[in-house]
Amino acid sequence: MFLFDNLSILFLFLIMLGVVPNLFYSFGYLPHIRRKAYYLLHYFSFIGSMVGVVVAGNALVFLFFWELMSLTSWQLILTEVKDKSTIKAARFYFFMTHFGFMFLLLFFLIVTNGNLEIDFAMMKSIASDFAYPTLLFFFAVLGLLSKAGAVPMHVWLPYAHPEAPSPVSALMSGIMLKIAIYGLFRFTFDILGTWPLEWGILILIIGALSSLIGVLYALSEHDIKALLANHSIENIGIILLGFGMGMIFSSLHLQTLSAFSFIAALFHTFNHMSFKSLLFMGGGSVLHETNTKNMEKYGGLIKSMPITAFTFLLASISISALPPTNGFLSEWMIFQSLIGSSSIDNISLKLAISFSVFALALTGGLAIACFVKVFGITFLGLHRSTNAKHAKEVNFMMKTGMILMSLVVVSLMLFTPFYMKFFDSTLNELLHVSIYKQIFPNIWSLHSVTPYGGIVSPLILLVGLIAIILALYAVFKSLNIKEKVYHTWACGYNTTAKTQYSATGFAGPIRRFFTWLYNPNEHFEKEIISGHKTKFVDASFSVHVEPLFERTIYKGSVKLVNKISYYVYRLAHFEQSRYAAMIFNMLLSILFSYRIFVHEFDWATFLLESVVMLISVKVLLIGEKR
Amino acid sequence: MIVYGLTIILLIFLSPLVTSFIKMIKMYLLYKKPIPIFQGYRDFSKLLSKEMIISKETSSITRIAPYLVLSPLLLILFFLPPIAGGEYYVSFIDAFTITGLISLSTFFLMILGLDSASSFGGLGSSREAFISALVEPAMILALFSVSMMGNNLGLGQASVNLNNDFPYAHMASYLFAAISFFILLIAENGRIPVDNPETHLELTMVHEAMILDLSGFYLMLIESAGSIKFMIFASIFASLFMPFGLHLPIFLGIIVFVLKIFFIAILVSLLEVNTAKLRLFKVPNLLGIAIVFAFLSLITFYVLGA
Amino acid sequence: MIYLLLLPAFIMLVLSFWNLEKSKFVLPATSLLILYPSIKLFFLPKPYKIWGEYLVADDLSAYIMLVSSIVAISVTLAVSTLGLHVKISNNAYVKFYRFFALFWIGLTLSIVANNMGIYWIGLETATLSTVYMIKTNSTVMARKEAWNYMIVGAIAISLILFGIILIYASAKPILGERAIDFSALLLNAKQIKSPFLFEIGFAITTLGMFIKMGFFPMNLWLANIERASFYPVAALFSGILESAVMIGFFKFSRIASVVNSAHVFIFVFIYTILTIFIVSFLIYRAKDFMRLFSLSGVEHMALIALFWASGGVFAALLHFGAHAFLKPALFLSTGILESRGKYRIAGALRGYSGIKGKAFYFLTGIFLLAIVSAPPSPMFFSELYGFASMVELAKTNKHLLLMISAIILLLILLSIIFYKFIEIYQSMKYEGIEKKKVVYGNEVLALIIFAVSLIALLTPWSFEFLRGIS
Amino acid sequence: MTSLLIGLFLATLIVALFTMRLYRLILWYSLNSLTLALLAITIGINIDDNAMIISGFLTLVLKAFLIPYILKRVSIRFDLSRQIEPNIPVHYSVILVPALLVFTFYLSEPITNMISSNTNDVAISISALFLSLLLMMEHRNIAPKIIGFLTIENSLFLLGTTATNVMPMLIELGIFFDLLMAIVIVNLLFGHDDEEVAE
Repeated sequence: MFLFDNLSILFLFLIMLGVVPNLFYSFGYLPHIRRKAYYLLHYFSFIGSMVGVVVAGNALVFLFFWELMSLTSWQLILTEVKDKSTIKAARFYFFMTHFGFMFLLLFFLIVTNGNLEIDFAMMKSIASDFAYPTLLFFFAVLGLLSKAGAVPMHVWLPYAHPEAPSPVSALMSGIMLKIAIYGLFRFTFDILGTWPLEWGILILIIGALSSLIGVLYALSEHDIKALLANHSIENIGIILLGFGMGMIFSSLHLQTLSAFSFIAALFHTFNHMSFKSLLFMGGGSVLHETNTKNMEKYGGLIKSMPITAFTFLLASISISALPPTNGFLSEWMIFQSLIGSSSIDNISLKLAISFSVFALALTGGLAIACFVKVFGITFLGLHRSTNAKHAKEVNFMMKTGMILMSLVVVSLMLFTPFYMKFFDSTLNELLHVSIYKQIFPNIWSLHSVTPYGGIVSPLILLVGLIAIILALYAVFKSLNIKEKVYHTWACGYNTTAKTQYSATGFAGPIRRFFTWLYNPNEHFEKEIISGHKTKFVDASFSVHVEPLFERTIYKGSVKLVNKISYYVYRLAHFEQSRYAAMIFNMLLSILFSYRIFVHEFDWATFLLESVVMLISVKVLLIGEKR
Repeated sequence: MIVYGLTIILLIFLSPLVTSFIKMIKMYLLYKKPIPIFQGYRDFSKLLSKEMIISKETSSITRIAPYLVLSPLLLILFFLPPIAGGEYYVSFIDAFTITGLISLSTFFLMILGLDSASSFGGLGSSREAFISALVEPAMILALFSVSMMGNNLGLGQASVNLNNDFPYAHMASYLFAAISFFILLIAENGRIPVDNPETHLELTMVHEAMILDLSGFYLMLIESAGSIKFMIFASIFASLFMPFGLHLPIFLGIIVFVLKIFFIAILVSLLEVNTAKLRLFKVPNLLGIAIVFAFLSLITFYVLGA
Repeated sequence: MIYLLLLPAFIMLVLSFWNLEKSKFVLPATSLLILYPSIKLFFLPKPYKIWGEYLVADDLSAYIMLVSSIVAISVTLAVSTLGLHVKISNNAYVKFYRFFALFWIGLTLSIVANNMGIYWIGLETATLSTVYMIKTNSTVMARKEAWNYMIVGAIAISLILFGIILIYASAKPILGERAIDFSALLLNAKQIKSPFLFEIGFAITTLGMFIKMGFFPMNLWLANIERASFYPVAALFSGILESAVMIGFFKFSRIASVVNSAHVFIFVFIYTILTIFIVSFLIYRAKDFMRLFSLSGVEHMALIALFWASGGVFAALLHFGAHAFLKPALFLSTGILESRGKYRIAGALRGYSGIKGKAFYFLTGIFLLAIVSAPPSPMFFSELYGFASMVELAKTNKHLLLMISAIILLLILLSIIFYKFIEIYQSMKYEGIEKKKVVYGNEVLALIIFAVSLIALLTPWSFEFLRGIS
Repeated sequence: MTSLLIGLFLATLIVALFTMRLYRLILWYSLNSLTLALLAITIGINIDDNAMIISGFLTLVLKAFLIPYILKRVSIRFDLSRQIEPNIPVHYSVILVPALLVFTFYLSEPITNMISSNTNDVAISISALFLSLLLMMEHRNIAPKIIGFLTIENSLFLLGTTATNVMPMLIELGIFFDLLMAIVIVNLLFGHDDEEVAE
């Protein structure tokens, strides 16, 4: 019924880390929610269902809690319905998650022989003698990754997460996506067991694509929560990179390397949970103080809400993988595992890996740009709107939530060895190989297990940085320099909110560089002073980017359904008052087909009779054109 | 160990000298009256003694960021490949860490630009974000491929290995890496053709625009950060792409190293004199070349093994 | 026992000929008596001979009997305030009950029948009586649809008879007169001399039944009828009449799969896939509640047939029970929502206040979610197990990938329906404007009865019971 | 004798397909039932089966006289339109009916092979079923549709008698009962409106 092995406990721990600060935050947020009982009910059952999925010991329980998780999160998105967009987003989300559920269902039905109460070990034996294991794998991937939000099933994230109340979006992005990762671990190891090389490559490619696509669309966003949601896609991609490498290595029987990569994936899972929750909380507090999600309306908030600002800064540094933060460490590990594959000789694999190295590197650069944009535009400079002007620091509980979560981030940075031990024990259970001794000979430095691998020592880096800063500061103090405070120099004009850069402007160069991907539709109108081309009193410029996949896959399928349904509808209405004729033909065709397929079959009679059938349909059913 | 400390101090003190040396050569080539080579030290001392004007619009970031711009770079100095043979050096720090530290300082520089609500700051950091977003992957790829040629992901160890047995087998990818890294050296340190450190014209400014509102001590921090950054790139280039001279006795080795640095400086200044500043949206072409070469070198080494 | 079963109906029949004022309250009261015999029957040892070889109750029929009677009483409960929602004459009331009694007699006969002929007779009686129940709503549309129902129902019924005759003919050489008993046939199905004749007979019977349940090609037929008639009648349709047809299908297919299970499966599989294909896209386009629900009723019927044919007896029965409770509940609540025909989907559920209103709001929402098999609705489990049995079948036969892809197609179609229902649910709850609406106690009570019985369906005990039937 | 009667049965049915007037149609129906009744009685006498004979007489009374009479009453009372235009034009149905006969014979051939006794009769009764379906669908008005339904019943009865030498007595009675009920319902369906007016 229920299962408490290391993997489950690990993810329970993850949920715990994520939920405890979120509780504080959520209770701070509560006064602004109208349907409190509704909210709390669904909030807690959401958490409960996530726990349930993680500890589920058989298919029935797993599927039940999985669907419950979707249900409650969907209801939570609908907590505060402000406008149509919320409803649309919720619907879309629920449809997508149901779509994924469908494939999970198929997966389980195949591996359980229809008896849904059997445990994973027995499933493994059934799965191993199933004829098409790759089919199983595809079902699992489709089912889980549509929840995890990996390309191409990622489209719902930027809609669903922004519409949910902020604590919930923190939970969804921070933890729910990781539940899918848990599923990936559970299915690959406990049910599928062994896998060919290609599966790993598939996961690797999906990861690389997701990371790139996620960060690119994040850059083009102005809605702060949608931007963060896009970053979740990116980070899921990074996790999948690690996971894919792990699968590849283990299918090549390089156990230590594969364990290293899996540990990297787990570590990044934890890191992403921590800083993405923190970011969503920060974004939520900002949104909650300014009542707008549009970044162009923010600015200068660091003065009015310092705590939010600095926790947000910490999270942004961590998510942009800058040393010595935890985000940096996990990405470092993933890089090491990618580079460490130099001993392999398989050309497709090599190409895939070098592509993902490139993707990961590019992702890092773009992520930095993106978070400079978010932090700078949101918190620095002058406020760009009255909403931002009247913003205050959020209440105590929310502050506590954010601080606790930032403590989690810091702990992941400082107590890496401890976490590593945990991951290692989990991997030891799954892969039967323990590499803790190799990666942490001493608690100071983190060694890569790749041949001639590098070493990084977060603590030394941190200590060094702090020491140097202190030294410099001491110099500064010792010089006791006079200070004068005056306006920023703006070439003689006076500095106003209007003179600052906007988020759109900031992303401008990059958007222009990737315009082949975005093909953005730009709106630019200005009131020119009569005659002049260049002189104008007022101008406004706005850019909207519609993601590629949405344009192609999703809109396309909707069109298709509409078309089919239109024809079916016509057919159905055509039937009016022709019932007798229809039944008549039905009867004929049944007699006919039984005679043909059951009694005796030869092509000549078949053709002849089908012609007769068609005639009868024409004459009796369709009749003459009027 | 002592020599290790000394080399770091040497690098720190050398860095202003090199920057002003470049400037000097440029002015000489442009038939101007060259500045004295110690101009850099003078500027710093002047800035130290000056009073600071803090902008009203800025926040506490302005007081924090300058330190965080400088300190990662100072930290990198400790991890650089050895200057001369037979002494202590940090062998294990790899390309990703170093790039990360550089990005850390860039991150805070960009934030600093956005902090003072001036349009220049935003402009500068936007452009910087654009450039560094393209620079970082190229740098990671190039350094990784070189360090893999050196049979060790730790840069220091890799440079030593390169010294001991030069990878003639992988000459092609080595060359690609060298080219791309040199382009990065120019781009990241805001030299012509990517950026023009002299002018303060908003068409050309990238680096200068971000620090327009700083003065005194903070400005000094940023400026020194700039010169130290150049130093870092130069020395990495020197020890990875000119891998010789570690077998010489220490002091000779150090002299050779310094000569390498100055040689790179001369190269840069010649390039600066002979090219014009690129338009911002032409910059990607240059960086694109860098990325392509870095990627090529990785592929050629990694897939083809050439 | 047989008298006990039919007594309440006869009482109603007799009472309904005195058109007295009280009848409005007496009739529902008498209709409540229905429940007692079916409970009694449910707990009697099985198989229980009610009337010689003609009427024999086994677990299956007892289960369906119980379900139907629960549905019946809660519908009649709701009917007593029908007049407050729609315009209906007292006379029509009485007539309604008169024909309801007839309907019930026919239904009981057909459910507990062990004799194909009696089954048919009961079915026809029920059908004809419902024809008139449609007519109680005195609108032009209802008139037209009543005629439609008369015609199509008659054809369908006669097809069933046709099939029965063929089956009888095929089995008569070996069984003689007893060839008409289900049980006897089931025992001796293997010996049938001419299986082809039997299969044709089965196919035609099934065709008749499917037509009666509104499968392809009768796509909008049932929907229009239920649209036209009063909502309790629609509830009776989807809740009980179809179940009477369904049990026939169960019994016949049980025999047929002894003769040749592969053919039965293929036939049902193609037919239901076709139906669900059409229906899902119709649902995607549907714009009013009644049509929506009756279409989804058709879909569920198809699913039940499919599950049954693919060997998932438990799943089919669970789904059957869930459907039999959910659909009438939804029809009732829909009727209440669109009281006096003024309704639009957007914001339909808004504006209910007070205990009763809140309860109604809550229950309807739950039912809507339950119908798209969101856990913990019984539908969730039934679909789970049903698809499990289908996959099982797929694994055993040689066209595995074909079957799997068919199942995927099915799932995609279902998820289209799911999408539509979610849209409806959300727009009912969150869109539109808030208007004061009213709901009466007995209606809420009826809904509560449905909810309770749904929960009862989920208990391990009932799971055990359903697993016991096979 | 039986084959003659069956021929008559089919003939009356086919003629009914081409009639344009309501009363004529009713007449043909009653004749059709009459032949059916005679057929049942004769077969009953041949294989001296009382059940068969009884049901034959019932048919005679009910279908040949009572029901047509009621139908005529109804049609007069609610003055149904006596002009019934088949919406399948005659020049079609002239081709259609024989084609249909042949095709149904052909289709039901394996079925009839499997029934020991009087095979052609079975084939004919199956095709009669189809023909009466045709009768139902070629008319748009209600009255012919009802008659079509009744003829279906007839042909089913025929099938029952020929294929299985009559269903069990109980079943036959039940079928008759349902038929009566159907007629009552039809009557009510027509006659609902004036009650509404009365209230």
